[in-house]
Amino acid sequence: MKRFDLIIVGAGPSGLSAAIEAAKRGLDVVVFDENEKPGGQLFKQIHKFFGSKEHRAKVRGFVIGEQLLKEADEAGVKVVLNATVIGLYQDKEVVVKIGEEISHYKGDSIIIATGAAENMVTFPGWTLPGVIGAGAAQTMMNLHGVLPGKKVLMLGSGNVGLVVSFQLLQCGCEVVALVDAAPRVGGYGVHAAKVARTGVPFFLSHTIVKAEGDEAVSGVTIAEVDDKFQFIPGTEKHFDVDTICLAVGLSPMSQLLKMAGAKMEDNPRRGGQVPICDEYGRTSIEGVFVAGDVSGIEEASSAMIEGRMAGIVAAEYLGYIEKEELDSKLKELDCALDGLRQGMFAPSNRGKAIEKTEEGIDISTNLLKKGYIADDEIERFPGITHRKGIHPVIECTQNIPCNPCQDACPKKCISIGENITSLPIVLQDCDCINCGMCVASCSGQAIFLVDEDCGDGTATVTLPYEFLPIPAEGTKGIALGRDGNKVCEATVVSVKTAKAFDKTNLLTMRIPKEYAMSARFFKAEEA
Amino acid sequence: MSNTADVIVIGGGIIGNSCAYYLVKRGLSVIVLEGSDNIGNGGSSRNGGGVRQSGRDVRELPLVMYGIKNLWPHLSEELEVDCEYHQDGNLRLGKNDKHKEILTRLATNAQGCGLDVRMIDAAEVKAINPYLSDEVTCASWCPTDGHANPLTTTLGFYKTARMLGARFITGEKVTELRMVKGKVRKVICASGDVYEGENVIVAAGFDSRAILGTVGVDIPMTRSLLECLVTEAEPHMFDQMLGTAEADFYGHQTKHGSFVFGGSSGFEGCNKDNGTPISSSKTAPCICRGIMKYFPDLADAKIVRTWAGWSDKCADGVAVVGAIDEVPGLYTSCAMSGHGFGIGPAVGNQLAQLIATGTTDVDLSTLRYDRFKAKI
Amino acid sequence: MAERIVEHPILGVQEKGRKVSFFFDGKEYEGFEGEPIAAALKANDVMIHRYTKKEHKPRGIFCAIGRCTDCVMIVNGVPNVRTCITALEEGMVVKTQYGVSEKPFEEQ
Amino acid sequence: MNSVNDRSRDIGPFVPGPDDDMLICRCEEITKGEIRKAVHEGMWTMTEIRRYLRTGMGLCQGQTCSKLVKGIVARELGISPGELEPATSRVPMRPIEMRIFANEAKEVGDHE
Repeated sequence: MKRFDLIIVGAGPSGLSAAIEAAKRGLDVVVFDENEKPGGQLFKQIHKFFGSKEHRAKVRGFVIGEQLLKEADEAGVKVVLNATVIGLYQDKEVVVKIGEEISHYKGDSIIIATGAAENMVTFPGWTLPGVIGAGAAQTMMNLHGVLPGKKVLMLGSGNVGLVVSFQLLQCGCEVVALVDAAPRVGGYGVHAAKVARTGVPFFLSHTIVKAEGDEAVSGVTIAEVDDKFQFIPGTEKHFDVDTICLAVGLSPMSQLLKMAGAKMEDNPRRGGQVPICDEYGRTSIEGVFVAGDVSGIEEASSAMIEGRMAGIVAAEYLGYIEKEELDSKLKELDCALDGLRQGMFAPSNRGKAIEKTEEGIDISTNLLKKGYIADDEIERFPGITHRKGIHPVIECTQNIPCNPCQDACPKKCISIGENITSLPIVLQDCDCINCGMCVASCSGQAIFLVDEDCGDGTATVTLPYEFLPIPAEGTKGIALGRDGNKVCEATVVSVKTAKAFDKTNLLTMRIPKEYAMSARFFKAEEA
Repeated sequence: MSNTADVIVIGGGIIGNSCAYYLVKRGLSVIVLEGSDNIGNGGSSRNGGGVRQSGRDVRELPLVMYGIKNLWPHLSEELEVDCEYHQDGNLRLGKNDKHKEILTRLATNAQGCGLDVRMIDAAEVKAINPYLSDEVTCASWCPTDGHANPLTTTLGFYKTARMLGARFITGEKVTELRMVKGKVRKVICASGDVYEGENVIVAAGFDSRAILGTVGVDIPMTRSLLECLVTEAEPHMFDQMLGTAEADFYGHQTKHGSFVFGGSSGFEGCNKDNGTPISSSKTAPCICRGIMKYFPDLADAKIVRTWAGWSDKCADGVAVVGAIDEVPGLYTSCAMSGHGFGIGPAVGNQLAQLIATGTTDVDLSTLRYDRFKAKI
Repeated sequence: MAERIVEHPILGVQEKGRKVSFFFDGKEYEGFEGEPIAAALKANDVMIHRYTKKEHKPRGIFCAIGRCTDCVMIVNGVPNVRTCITALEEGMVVKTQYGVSEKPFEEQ
Repeated sequence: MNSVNDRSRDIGPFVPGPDDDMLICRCEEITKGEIRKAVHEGMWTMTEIRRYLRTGMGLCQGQTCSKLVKGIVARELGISPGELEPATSRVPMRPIEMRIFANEAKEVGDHE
């Protein structure tokens, strides 16, 4: 039977990262993935990642996927696609369906990196065609180039629901509402804000009463729920939609491990049924490791670090490296992982209602309840400054581990400081040259360049714009506030694109100066 | 709640559950102790679902015939669970002269017991089941055989017995029997719990050997890990139960539409598991190849699940059922040798009758525990 | 009419395979070779892939990655084909699945 | 897990609920009411529910509904879902045609 030093199941962010680290240390590594394309969910993730440089921050998910594949290839990793692992048998035997046959392989070590599957919720009509998982929407639009629907209601305000809503908007779909039974937005405020300012209404403490339609979805009714998640009569709201998207969390896809006899536990903090393992992915079966979402739901950024850890642990297990190298490398990766696991959304804060930022500032309640920061809340955050001339306005109001803005400014106007989760501030002696790098590099699309008073009664606001068509200079339209409502008329001054912006166009609009601190989005039609 | 009952049943499989059901129906109090977390966790949920008489050893034939005549036909109604019992015959298939010889011998023996079973040729096989390949040259045909759903049947006995007052405790692994004043009395568990009964039935599959050993009774048996696979639901094709002369392939199409097939890779006796019965990497492909030889049309059918289950095999291939004379109050039904499901209801029914009345409708003497004699 | 995304603000113009024709319930449609059958159907506004066995209810795409098996159809005569992960080929014959059959329930 | 579980413990009577007709297992079309009722008929483990009702035994093998079923069973038993052992995972992880499962690669090795 063909033997490999390391067999990895799943060519997503963690699997590929593990493969790279192991292969670099001399292991003969094969990665099996059931999909036609490698990269797992990375290729559906078209937004820029958060974090710092070592986490590949401000790089778009699919680009990270391409980078990982290239690195894997250079390291000599075999990635076998359309290869469905149908079973993990005793004695570390993997049976794989490849094409029209099955093959048996032995792994001296095995890393399971199968990721996660979407959770589902039930409501009358949830089986109708047109009710789809958020992952399905992503797959259809970002991999297959087909619109999942025209008018979509999104259920779920976690990062998946927010990110996919934005992706739907980018494809030209109408998102009629973003709904969540929880009383607070679950995902990053910046993700919510960029959806809300396009005009998508958020309905927190609401859920779906029923999907309507005979043969396919034609509408949906939602209603408010009380603190016991019971519907409050009389609060029903109806929307005509053709698609209902469900983004209600993920569960680890750990069946292969259970099959193999690994000790499992049901751990709600990790998202469900997971193998019992140590912090580096060692399971109860000698030589079988796990990495990524299969051992606990987190972000792709942490999955990549977990993957690297597992790859190195496997290398040491098989004697390719010494214990000293293992320990020093793991120490380094521990730091990187700790960096990601801080801030308001850290795994340790899951389920806690954080009211204040680390700086002691009250968190915007509107952001949590409606998806946007109210005009009377914005001024208290340190990224908001007023001065003469063009300057950055940073609407980053929650502590998340992310710092590309700090490095983006060639004039060093922006500072985050020691702690990566601190809210960015604009330094007092800022000498902004209007280059726009901060706007383009903010993964949360939360930085604006504002000239509050151009001297002629107008102001200009430069905002990140990732939509098509790109409006021409002089296009008249309306400026929307953070809440997505019209605040005033606006004219496009310019739309800058540059390779360094990586597809985040910088749209500058001219507006009456009294709206300089409230206008945050431009809409061409309905002028 | 009291840990004492008229009868303590050890083992929550088809045998234990049917014993419990027929015992409570007769008004006896029953406690069933199941070592695993699930009712019906052993061979009861891991078999091909055959309810057949043909191909059986003549020693167990009367008991299974009794069940098929008196119990199976109205079991679904009685248990208020769809046991999916089909009595559409059993084809035991042969491909060569050797097979024909085996089948003919089995058929002749069974005819001696009054069973309607006969040898048929390839043409008649095809007439009964047109999907079979030309490799099949002969078969034995028993029209009163059939198949049922082992899962719902086992759980149906459990459900109804429980409803009638039988007490079931899962996760209660029995380690020892103890005699009190010359009779079996105490049942001691790994948890430390102790149960007491006037009578004890040991129906715990292979584990029965160790349990019976604690009162000095030994049943010569081994165990082997048998494997099955299930397809996706397919359009309806046929209703017969199928087997082969060498017993290396068996199965049927279920009411749901899926096919359940079991088969042999030749390694059953030495397969190992990892704590739960787990299929080996060799067997399913082998079963698939076997099936396609018999049913070329099923090549595109998709396998959705495979499973494995331990089977307790008696040294002489026939179950041990009945009272153990040296240990008053002790009864067993074990070493079922892969035949436990179809015969299960009859075993429960007759053991209940034996305990309640001291008599049985079927003579169980051929299945006695003390029948084993050395070769020479 | 569901649309194909011609140009995406981030992904640009996505490359597609060769245009091929296929049959859905007897009618000829166009799609791109190699894309999932489900994507081609969706682009042609087909929402219903099958009707369930017990309740005869319509089902369509749900997970789009081959797990949920809701999108199965009869493809080239084979039932239960997961159309979201099966590549479209020239001339493919795709049919609505009723239970596990291509025959509508009233004909079964 | 193998913890002693007395199946005669009183879990209260079966009370019909307004959403009992909600479909839970999409493949086998099993409703919430059927699952709840089965619990009251003694099916207290995920494995027993599965064997009794066929939830999670369809084409997707429980990938969609198992978490939902678990929640319903736990609630009915008055325990936390974490206390319920999921049903065993079995080969194959995805449906596989018999002719392919039967076709073991002769030359086991590279697939480049």
